[in-house]
Amino acid sequence: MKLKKISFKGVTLFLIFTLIMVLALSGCSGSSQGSNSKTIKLGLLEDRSGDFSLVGIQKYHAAELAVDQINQQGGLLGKKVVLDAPDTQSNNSVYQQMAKKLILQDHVVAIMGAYSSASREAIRPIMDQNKMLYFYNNQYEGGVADNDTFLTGAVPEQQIVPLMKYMIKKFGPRVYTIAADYNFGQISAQWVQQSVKQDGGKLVGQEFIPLDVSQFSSTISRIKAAKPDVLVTLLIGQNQSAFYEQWAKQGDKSIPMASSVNLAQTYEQLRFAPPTMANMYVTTSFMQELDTKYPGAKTFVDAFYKKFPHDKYVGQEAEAEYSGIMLWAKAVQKAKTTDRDAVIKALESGISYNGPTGPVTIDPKTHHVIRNMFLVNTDSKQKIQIDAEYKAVKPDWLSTAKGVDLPKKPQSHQYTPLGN
Amino acid sequence: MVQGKIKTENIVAALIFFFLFICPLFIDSYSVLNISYFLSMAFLSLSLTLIWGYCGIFSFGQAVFFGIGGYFYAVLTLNLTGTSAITPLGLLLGVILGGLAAWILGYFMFYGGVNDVFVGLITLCLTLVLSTFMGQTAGSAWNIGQVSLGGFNGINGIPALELGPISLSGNNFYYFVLIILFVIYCLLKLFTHSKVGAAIVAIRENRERTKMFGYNVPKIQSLVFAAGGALASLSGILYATWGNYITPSAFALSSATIPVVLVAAGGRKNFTASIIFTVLYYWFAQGLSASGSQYALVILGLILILVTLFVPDGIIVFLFHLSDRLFFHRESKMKEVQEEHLHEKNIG
Amino acid sequence: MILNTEGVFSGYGKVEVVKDFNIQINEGEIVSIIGRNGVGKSTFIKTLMGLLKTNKGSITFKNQNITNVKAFDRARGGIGYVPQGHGVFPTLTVEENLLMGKLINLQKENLKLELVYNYFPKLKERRKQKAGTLSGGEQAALAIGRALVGNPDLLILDEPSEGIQPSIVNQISKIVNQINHETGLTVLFVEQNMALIQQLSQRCYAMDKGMIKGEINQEALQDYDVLKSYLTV
Amino acid sequence: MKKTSVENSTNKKAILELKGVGKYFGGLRAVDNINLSVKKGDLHCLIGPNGAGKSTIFKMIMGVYKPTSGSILFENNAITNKRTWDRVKLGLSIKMQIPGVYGDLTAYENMKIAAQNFYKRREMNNKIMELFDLLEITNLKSKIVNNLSHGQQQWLEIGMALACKPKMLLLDEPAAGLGPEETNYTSDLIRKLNDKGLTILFIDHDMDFVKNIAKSATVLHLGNKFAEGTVDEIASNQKVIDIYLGK
Amino acid sequence: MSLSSLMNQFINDFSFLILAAIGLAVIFGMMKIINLAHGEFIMLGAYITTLSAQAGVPLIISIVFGAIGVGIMGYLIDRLIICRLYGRTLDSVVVTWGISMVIQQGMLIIFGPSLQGVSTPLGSVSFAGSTYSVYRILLFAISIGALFLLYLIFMKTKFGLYSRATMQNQEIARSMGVNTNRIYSMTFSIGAAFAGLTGGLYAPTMAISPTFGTGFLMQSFVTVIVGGANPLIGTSLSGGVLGIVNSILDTTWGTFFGEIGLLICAILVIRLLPLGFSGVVEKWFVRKRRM
Repeated sequence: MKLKKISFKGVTLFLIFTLIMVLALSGCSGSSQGSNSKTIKLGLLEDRSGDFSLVGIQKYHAAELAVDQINQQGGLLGKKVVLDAPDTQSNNSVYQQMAKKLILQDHVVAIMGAYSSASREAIRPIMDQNKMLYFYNNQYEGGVADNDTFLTGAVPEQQIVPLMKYMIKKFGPRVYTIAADYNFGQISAQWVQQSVKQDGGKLVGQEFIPLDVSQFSSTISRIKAAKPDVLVTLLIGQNQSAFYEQWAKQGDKSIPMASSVNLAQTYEQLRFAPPTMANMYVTTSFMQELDTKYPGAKTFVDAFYKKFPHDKYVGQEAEAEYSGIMLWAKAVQKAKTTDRDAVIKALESGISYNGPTGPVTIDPKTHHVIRNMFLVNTDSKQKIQIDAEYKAVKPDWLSTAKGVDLPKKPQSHQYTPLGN
Repeated sequence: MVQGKIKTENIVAALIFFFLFICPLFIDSYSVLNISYFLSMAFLSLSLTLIWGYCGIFSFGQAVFFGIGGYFYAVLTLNLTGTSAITPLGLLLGVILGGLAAWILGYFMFYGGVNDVFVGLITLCLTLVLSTFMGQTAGSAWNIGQVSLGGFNGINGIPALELGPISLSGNNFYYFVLIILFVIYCLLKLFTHSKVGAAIVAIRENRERTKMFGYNVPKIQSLVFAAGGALASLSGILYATWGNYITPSAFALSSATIPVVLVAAGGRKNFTASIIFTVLYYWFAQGLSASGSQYALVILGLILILVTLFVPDGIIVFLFHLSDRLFFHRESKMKEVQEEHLHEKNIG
Repeated sequence: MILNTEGVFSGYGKVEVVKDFNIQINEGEIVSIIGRNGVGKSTFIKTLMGLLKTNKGSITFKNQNITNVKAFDRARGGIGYVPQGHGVFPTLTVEENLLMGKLINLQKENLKLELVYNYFPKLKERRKQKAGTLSGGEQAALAIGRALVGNPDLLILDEPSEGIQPSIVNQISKIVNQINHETGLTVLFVEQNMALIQQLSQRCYAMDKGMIKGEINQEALQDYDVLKSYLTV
Repeated sequence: MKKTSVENSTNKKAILELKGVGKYFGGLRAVDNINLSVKKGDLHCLIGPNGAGKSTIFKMIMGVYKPTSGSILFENNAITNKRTWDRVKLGLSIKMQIPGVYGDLTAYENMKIAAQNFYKRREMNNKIMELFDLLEITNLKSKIVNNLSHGQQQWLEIGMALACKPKMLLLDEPAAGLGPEETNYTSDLIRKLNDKGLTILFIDHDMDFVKNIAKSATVLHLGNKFAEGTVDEIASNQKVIDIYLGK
Repeated sequence: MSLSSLMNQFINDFSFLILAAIGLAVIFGMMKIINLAHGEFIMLGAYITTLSAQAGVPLIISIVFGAIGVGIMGYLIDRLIICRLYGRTLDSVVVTWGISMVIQQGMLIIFGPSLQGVSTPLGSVSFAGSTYSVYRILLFAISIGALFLLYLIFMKTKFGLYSRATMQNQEIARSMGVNTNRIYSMTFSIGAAFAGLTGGLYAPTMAISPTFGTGFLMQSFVTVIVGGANPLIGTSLSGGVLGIVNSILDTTWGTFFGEIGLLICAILVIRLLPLGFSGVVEKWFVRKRRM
């Protein structure tokens, strides 16, 4: 009887253990060969589970689409491009481990990806140490100047600066900012502050909210007491999204909201029932609603949904990921090699490609991109209206204000408007 | 004490350390780097094994000391870069600071009669306080010396350890971590056979009774908790130097829970088991993550559930006992324990 | 015969405390098991109640083998139990404690709340009070009342005299006797208090070291020295 | 309170004194205003039925509970506010009612836990072996304690209490659950220890056992001191017999 | 800051704390199981509510579905897994952690990273110069109603009586004829149902995603810790006190201090009153009755 019990347990354990072994081994061996003569291995780090999977999965799918299209057109240098894409699980520690793995074990030729600024900062030093070409394809708070890094998403001078100019001109000078209390929020708020000053407005309030706060009554009364003409919301994540519903009920919906992250990135206009997100103004490089007006956007969106019919949205970051890969591919073709130095040189030649919403061009000095920007707003039914279009907006703050010229002065640093 | 008699454990420990010492000869540099990461995390599990497994103090707060170590090392060494010998000093001071912080917290709790699950709850709250606090330090107001705490993005570019002229990266770092681990493992083994070692087991088994053998129980608990804090801090520093990076996610709820889960599932009263399980877990979790499979977390979760249900004393410890029985025909205590569990279940 | 145990062995883990226990109780009897502290009386009672596993042997109650029946089903089958130290639920009110007895003996018409209040008027006075605030004697009354509420076929008392004053012990023994007379309730109790043993039991098993050392009839029970020899070795 | 002959008959110094000690748990009065004095070298017993408050008094002496009122003196020093371990270091040692041994460890390891605080490493082993010999359980020293019999665990715990260099030993029901031979052995042991000059205060409710060994006794009933005197006086006190047997 | 905005914040905080904690409090208080999957139970409630509302079921019934659905699931989880862990508080931490991983990732696999939300019903009212969302006021009322429901379940029903008795002494309860294992399963299920209710109630106010529950976790644990073992007295008291602390700190110094204040409060309470508010109240109650 006793022996039976033990052996039953033994069998259970054996099964568990064999399971572990088999899975771990298959997990490891599946991706352990390096780039060989027939394929080019491209690393991709995106969050397909955890907090950031909402955007991470979009970006992962956009990358798959880009690689598919490149391979359909004969690949690069006569070779097929293969994505090597671990799941980073919205965990910065996993980002680091996987970045090292992609570089040291899988020998990828370049790495794309990362959503949050924290994830990017977790892996950027690893890229620098290992001289790995890295593309951060995401809208962000701006200021990164790094020889090995190319940033294809929109930056504050493309988003916040035109947005604030427009808002102050249209609605009035009094601006109130609420922002998530972490790097993206803090730095973006600095940009708002600076723009308000330049455009002759007045910052009547600024508040930073910890990421796990979801009750906003006191914030709302403070906003209402300050009587702003424009409310800038730079809120992030699950908990803070509760703000909009509370604002819609307790706040003053006649005050327009402005943001650089909502709508185009996390598609609140579809996820929230109207009129929660009504009367919001956003500057963006891309969103799927643009397909009604821009044929390039329509082609991209159609291709995306053809490949991933169950997906719910194609937003700004998916386009940035797609464009990042396309720009890299073009640079590889130009350099005729995947060698890092040659590809960087090709990229720094001011390489350009025709993206879903018009040309996307690398700015050699800053490694950011020159691209068309759009200012959109939501009506009471949360339908998107296009208010303004800005052609070929330059990401020139680093080069003009901070004197950054990466080909001439190599460095690796993140600048902030009020810091150094 | 009793654990010292398990033959399999000693043989396995010897084999594993032997293997770890020679493996850089035949595995690639990435794997070496990777294993050194796993080994760095093993200190965190050791710290919990010491305080929970041996002394019965259940803590959710080892991540706090992990983070304190990492942040302290980062701030100190980044402020004094270029100063020679600053990195080993930073390591040493960081470990001491972690121990001190734990001692203060321990003093606050144990002398006030806080015990058992309440220690877990206090340390859980502390973890949350620190992660909330560190998360909002992105502003330029939060500089210590020249180093910005950096909010959620954390601190980057933390210098690697340097021992005189030798920079500890790659294989050097690996051997450095391995040697420390080996030394600490041996010290812990010796410690559990020492006077204090006997006392902490006595405290775990029966706190009130142990007082009546003249032991100042809160004092011993505080000291053991401090030792656990120092170990966790060491783990944090090694982690920070491994990735040159530390963030508030080191304090997050998930980071706080992982050591508890690892130690419980591996065998909480056994240092060897917790090292082995920690390395296996990280290796396995990384493999799943690298495979990009969306079932990774589901599989991991199921394994934790199954292990806890079927082998409550920890899977590695169970395997030790099983093998002891098979190969050394040693009567195992395990059997009785398990039967008692069955017993309780059958009634009622 | 209402209760019959044949060669019952039980204990905690590996330690066997009760060894080869055979007792028979007829309907309407009041039987006691006496013995010093630590001879295994309570262990046996817990085994009877199903709170401990019977390692060997069988227990028959009302002609049904209940050896493997779970504790709560034994209670529902008609065994009322007064645990050692009375075991009232301290933060429940007196009335709530009494209501807890409702599940005992589901077959019979039950919830004799008024009856219990008649026997123990103090409980009625205090029925809204938390049981933890009662005195030891009141707690004992409550524990017995709780077992009686469900109208059990067999009442088992584990050291009812523990920690209460002699006057209350007397009162309890009177009431139990009275109920036995009025309703024919079968009672089994374990005890080391000589007064209660003498007042209450009609028959008695003496227990030592987990085994039955002898059976004492009602006349022999009145012999102080015989009893004493079993209680104070 | 009745003056007892014990207090008059000896002029030895009191080693332990309880002055007006009381303990309430919530509303429950466990011990009520007890005065108790134990002389050096005494072998004194606390008796009384279950629930009389004996164990509560022991726990207050050891510092597990803090008295609600009154003070406790050991060798004329107030120890009421001292922590348990400090009392042990002053020379108070206890064997608990439920054996407080460490079941997963061997008997020797158990003894080591108790002894190592009071003896240097080299002396310790000798002392432990000496105690094992004294208790006649040397053959059990490497057994896991959970596998020992109840009696063996009781003796081991007495040995552990002795390993704390006690000036005074408290024994909570040393003979509970023991067979006749084991009980005899235990009473011999207690007498032997007392003959060596150790002050012992113990709890039991087995009158014969008490008569067999104790020199004097205090009877507790429902938290109050009911009687005090030599064992013979107590044993012949009809009121004591009444409450004790529940009349 | 004006009194009315303080009031407004308090109403929100109180209902959020109570609703976040109530399910956890039932499971921890009655069963001594630390349920790390609590957030996922809330998330499941939100999913069930949202999906059925989208299928055309009226919101209020969808919320009830959420509660019932999660309650049933809680019962199954208890029967399959938790019932083997009664009395093993710390093992329950590991197991519920595993359960939370499985549920969260499972929902991501099945439903993807987001779900379209439903709109918040009802409008808003102005009172004393402040605008109140009617739904928020309703949440406040429901949180009090949930406490009252808890009171009814545990103080006025047979099940409640048996479960309180089981909590105090399961052995004696068993020997009184109570099927304690069943009581435990029911209790776990009720705790889960309350979590599901919370998820359903907050579903219209937040974005729906598999990490929906993580936002409730910290507040729920702090409330339960401060409250102590008695789910009813503890949760209502600590919800009140923490709500006041948080809303005052929040309106005077800002949200960050409100947040930190909660946690500091919890640490102090464990150190000074390890049994939480309910422990103190129960002691005081016993003493008062005695006098």
